Amino acid sequence: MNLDAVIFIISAIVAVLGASMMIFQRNPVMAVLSFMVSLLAQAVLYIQLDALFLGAVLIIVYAGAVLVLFLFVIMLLNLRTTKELGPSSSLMRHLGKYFLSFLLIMEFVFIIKSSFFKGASLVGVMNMKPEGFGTVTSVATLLFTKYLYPFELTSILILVAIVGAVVMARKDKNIDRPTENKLGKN
Amino acid sequence: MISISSYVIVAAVLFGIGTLGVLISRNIIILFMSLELMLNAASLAIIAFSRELNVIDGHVFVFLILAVAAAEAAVGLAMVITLFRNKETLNIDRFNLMKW
Amino acid sequence: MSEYLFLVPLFPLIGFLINGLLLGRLPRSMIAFIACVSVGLSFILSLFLFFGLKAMPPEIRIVEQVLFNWIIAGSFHANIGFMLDPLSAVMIMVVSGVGFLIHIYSIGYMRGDTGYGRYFAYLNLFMFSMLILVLADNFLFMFVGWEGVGLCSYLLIGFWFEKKSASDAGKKAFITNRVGDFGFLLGMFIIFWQVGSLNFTEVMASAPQVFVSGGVLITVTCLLLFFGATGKSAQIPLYVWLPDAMEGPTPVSALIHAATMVTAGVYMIVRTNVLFIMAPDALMVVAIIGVVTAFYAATIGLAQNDIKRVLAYSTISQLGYMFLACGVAAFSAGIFHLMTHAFFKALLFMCAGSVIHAMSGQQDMRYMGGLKKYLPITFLSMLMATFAISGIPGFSGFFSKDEILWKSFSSPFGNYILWAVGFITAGLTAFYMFRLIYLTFYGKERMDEKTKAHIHESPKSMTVPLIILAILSVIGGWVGLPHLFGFTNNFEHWLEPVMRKTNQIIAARRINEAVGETGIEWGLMIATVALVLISIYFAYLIYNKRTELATSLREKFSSVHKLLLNKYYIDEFYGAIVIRPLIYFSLFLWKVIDVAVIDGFINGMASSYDDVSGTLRTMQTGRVRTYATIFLAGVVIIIAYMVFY
Amino acid sequence: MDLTSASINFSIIYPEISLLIAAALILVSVFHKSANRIAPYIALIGIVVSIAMIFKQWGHQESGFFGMITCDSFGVTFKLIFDVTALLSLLIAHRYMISKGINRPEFYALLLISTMGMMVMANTTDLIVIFLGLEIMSVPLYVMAGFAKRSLWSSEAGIKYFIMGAFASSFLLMGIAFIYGASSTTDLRRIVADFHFIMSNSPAYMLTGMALILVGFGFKIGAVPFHSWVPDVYEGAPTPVTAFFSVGPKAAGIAALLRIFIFGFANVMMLSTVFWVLAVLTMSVGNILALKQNNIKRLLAYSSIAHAGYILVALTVGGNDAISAAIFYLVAYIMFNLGAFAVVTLMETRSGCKSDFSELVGLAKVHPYLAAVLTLFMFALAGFPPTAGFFGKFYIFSAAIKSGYIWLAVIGMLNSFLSVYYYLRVVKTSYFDSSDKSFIPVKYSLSIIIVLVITVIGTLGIGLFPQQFLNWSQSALFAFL
Repeated sequence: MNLDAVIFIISAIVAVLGASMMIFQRNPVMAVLSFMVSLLAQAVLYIQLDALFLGAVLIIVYAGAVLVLFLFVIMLLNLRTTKELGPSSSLMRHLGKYFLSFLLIMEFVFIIKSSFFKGASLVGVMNMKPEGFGTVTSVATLLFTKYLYPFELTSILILVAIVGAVVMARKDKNIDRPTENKLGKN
Repeated sequence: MISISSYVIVAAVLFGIGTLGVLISRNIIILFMSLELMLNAASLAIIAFSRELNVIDGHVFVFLILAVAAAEAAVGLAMVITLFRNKETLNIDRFNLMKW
Repeated sequence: MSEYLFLVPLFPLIGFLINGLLLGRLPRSMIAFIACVSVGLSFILSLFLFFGLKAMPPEIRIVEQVLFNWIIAGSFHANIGFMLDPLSAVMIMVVSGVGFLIHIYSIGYMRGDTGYGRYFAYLNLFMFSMLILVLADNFLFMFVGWEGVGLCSYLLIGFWFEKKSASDAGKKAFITNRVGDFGFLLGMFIIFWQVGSLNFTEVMASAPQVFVSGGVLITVTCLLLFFGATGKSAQIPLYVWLPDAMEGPTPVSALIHAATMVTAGVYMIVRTNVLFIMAPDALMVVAIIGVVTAFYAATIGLAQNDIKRVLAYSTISQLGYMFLACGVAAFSAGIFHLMTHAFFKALLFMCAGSVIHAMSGQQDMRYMGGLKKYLPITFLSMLMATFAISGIPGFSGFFSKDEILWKSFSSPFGNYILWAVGFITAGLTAFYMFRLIYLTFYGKERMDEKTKAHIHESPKSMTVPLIILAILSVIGGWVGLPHLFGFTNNFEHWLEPVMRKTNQIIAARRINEAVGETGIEWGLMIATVALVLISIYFAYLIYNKRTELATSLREKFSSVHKLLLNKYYIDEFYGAIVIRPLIYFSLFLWKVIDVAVIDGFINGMASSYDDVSGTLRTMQTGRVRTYATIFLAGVVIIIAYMVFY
Repeated sequence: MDLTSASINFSIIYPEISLLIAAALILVSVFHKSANRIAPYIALIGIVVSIAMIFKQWGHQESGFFGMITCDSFGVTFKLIFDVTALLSLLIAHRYMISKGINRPEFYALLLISTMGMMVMANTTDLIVIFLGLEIMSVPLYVMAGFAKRSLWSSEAGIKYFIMGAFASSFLLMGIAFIYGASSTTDLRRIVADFHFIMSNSPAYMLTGMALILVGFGFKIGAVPFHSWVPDVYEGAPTPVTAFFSVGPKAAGIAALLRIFIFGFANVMMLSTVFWVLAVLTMSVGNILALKQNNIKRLLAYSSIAHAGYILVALTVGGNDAISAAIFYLVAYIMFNLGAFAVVTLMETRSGCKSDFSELVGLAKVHPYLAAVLTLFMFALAGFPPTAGFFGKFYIFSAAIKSGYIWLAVIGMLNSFLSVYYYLRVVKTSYFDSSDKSFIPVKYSLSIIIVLVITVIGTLGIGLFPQQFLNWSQSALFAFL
């Protein structure tokens, strides 16, 4: 067993465990931290797959920005206690749901196992890893030539997300004439 | 050498855990993180396919998906703040005014 | 002349638009004037068109007028187009003629109603749709009219929507009709699929090449079309809406639920007679359903106390006769009866309306009686109509009904069982109609004093249409005097161009079978007349025996009277052995079969859908996690199917 | 024509750009104090300019931005559909937003950007761009659904839509990942060019990818079993937003489904079975659940599910007849559905109204014209001749029968007859019912009247001249795929 395999196995286990811990946590802060662990492990997997640049981006954007945003909201709403959620429901009640997700995973695994592709004969697919695969240069070159249009689209997406977030989170003062009552429909 | 398919399987498992998170978590914040996890899993699968095919386009996709995920998170969390202001709870089951 | 064909439906449309868009802001006299004139113009134009058509040689008596191409898709095209042939010429005359009289009648009947403008707008819209239905040159356009009349019927039944029963009845009519429409539409799709056209002329021309005569496909198609017809024409199993439809104003019952709309199914079958003649099995079903409905509804009619309900069941029964005619391939006899029925049944309803009007809204015959001296015109008109529907020789109904009965016996598609049931039904018809007459116009005055003080003959606008229709009820049948009396049957001859293919097929089948003999024909006719007279006599005995009889009637039936020897004995015997069981049977049919089983089935279907709806609703818990679970289940199943199947 | 044109040709995205500029202007104007009043006009101008640009593109077939954009008849037709939807929704929305005190300029910017997202979706053959378009469309929709922040109903609708929407997008993305894994590209044209090879090479991947993509778009059009969000979100969201929901994203989803599954992955046996089942389920569940509703918005939500089912029938059938029938139906549906929502919105601008059935009682007496218009829309929804609704169904079912899907057509027709029941209930309530509460009169506004006039003309016009519309929708059949 070589080092690659060891790293893969360890980070795969960490990624899956972190994710599992996230969904079973009752405390949101702990959940964010578990998710962060899972993300770090995923970044390792990225790097193993020669996606050096994206591995770095994953850590910076996700761990550094998105999850911090989550934490920030949790702090803002003071959600560290879990009282307001009430008692947790039993495992039995969710058995069907576990089963469904398990089925989905099994289906995927079966598909992947049964027909892992022979894609090498496809047009434009190389047998050898090209020079500079996964580096900033190679990604950036594509991003600003072939994928210019989608790249620009993401800017619109982020713009609209900002507008949406501002609209939603802002506390309105003058502009919002009071509706009939707080519970009134619409 | 670990075959690429193992990475895809890890991605599939993460995706499944993400779906399970959506199905069972009562806290909206954790539910959101499960959604993010599903996007992450898809990204991981794309990276793995990209490596297998030696076609770098997948990396660009993942880059774009990161932007999508960030945008969704921003809007979703802003909504959480509104919801919390209205109802003082983040238990997803309490939001069932409309049914049938 | 024929280039003005499109004006026939257009006039009522204009009337509708004026009255509908101004929503009764006009003065009442103006509303009535516009509505009546628009229909009157249609009627006059129909007459001109009829005579124009008559002037042409019989072979080319068909006029098609295409306003514009509605849909063209490859070889398929459907037009906004009209077709005038002997069949539709008869229909537009009947529809616009009877319609015109009923419009006039409505002026008086609806006087004082708040929804005057609305009423006439709907009535004009109905005329428009009905004329479209009969004039359309293709199935699709006909379907537009078909739906249009259904819509108007719905609106008019629910016209007095303050009554909950009225709006419920409207909804029931509409939904039952939609069930039938499903069959019609499906039949239409099959025709389109097989023939590639929906134009009547083209379909009829190419049907013999496309379909295998007697094959499964043509049989299914015809049965589907017939299913559509049972909905519109209130036949078993879809007749349930018609008795309830009596909640509408009486002129509406006269126009829509007696004279015109309900006959649309018969018209449709005659229009597609080429298809039906190629499907003998379907024809047999039509005949059986028709005759069973005729008998069944007549039986129920025996025990009804609401004057309009008696007439409603009578309408169903008479429609059954028309379908019987169609079923034995005597299409022209069916149309003939359709026409005479339009006259006398419209008249009956209008008389009933006049009676109800006089009785301050009372519809129960048990609280009437002795109205003869108060309402002489109404009484005489109603008597004429009753003679006609009962089939007293010389009156219109006699000729048309007799022809149907004879054809059901002699036609290659008919047999003696069909005849026998029709024969008995004729007796029942005479019985319940005269029961109605005796209960209403003779005997003790059973109404209360207050009502009695109000009894008065209806205004001129109501009685004049009655008189005209009464005359038509008497002479309307003379256009189709049978061969038996030494006349040529003009009516049948007139419709000959429409039935050419059918007649050839019937003639071909006749070769092998014995042609009905004149002697038998005379015999059957006399038997029928005798049965009718006996029935009338019994009605007289049972519903009028305690009061002094009008001498004229006594004389009329004196021969029968003597023939039956002992009045008292026969009365007892008849009462115990025949009438009592019959009445119980009638009540059974009505209470158990009609109300409980068939109504129950239709309501049950609705409520079972409601149950399913209720069950499915429980999945809609309002909880996102449940939704996500359903979603995921869908995903898992779809992947499983696509990949592993 | 160079299919992989590298040209950066802005002329093919002028309609999108006009919407974007208008949205940007609105966002800039937020800081001005009369922004509330001018924002709708800016949006209106933006849409009108965009429509003008679309007409300039009519008939051009171009590709640009390294093949990321394909501007073909199909896409341009859908661009027009989206713009018309946005225009009508805008007109419906204006008075309502003021009356509910939520008339904020951002709303119009979000509406415009969402429309732009739909255009992006319909005008590309690249799956990644479709995904991005979907997100650009959806993110504003999430916010719009929850736009009446202080209403519990609206914010609940927003969060439900957000969660389910993001859930569905994840599946869509996973599907795209599988397709990418099988074919090394996300460009449908390249996939289709090598389709047989790819299918024989890694069938499981392709099929999984297709299934997941189908799920993603099935969610957007509200196909059963991915429909559960529809009634809740429709009921809770502000009514004009619901109006927009009921046609805009649905049309976009159908555009994507058509592009991917009909022009792209045609002739996959399994797909047609899945479509068959989805169509039957969607029609039946939508109609059956609508029977018991007492809220008009919820009723229209279930009805919109049922209508998606009819369109799925056309997708099941495939072939030129069915696709043009689907587009025909979509346009017709936009007309009468938006019309119905315009009436409902108008009713809701009265204070204290929640779109319950009981609020319709007496409508015919107080507003006979409005009641007549509502009746027309209900009959169109139920599919009566000679309205647009009848011909939509007629074309779809006759295409189905012609291609031998007789049972599908029969089930569809049974469903449409079932649907009469609940549409008729609306008519019956507004005409024939009575209650002790008096009907509060509504106040018409110019914008709503314009919408009603347009939709009535559309509903009747398409019904009276269906041929012209069918020709028009057939012209949309030319696509790069």
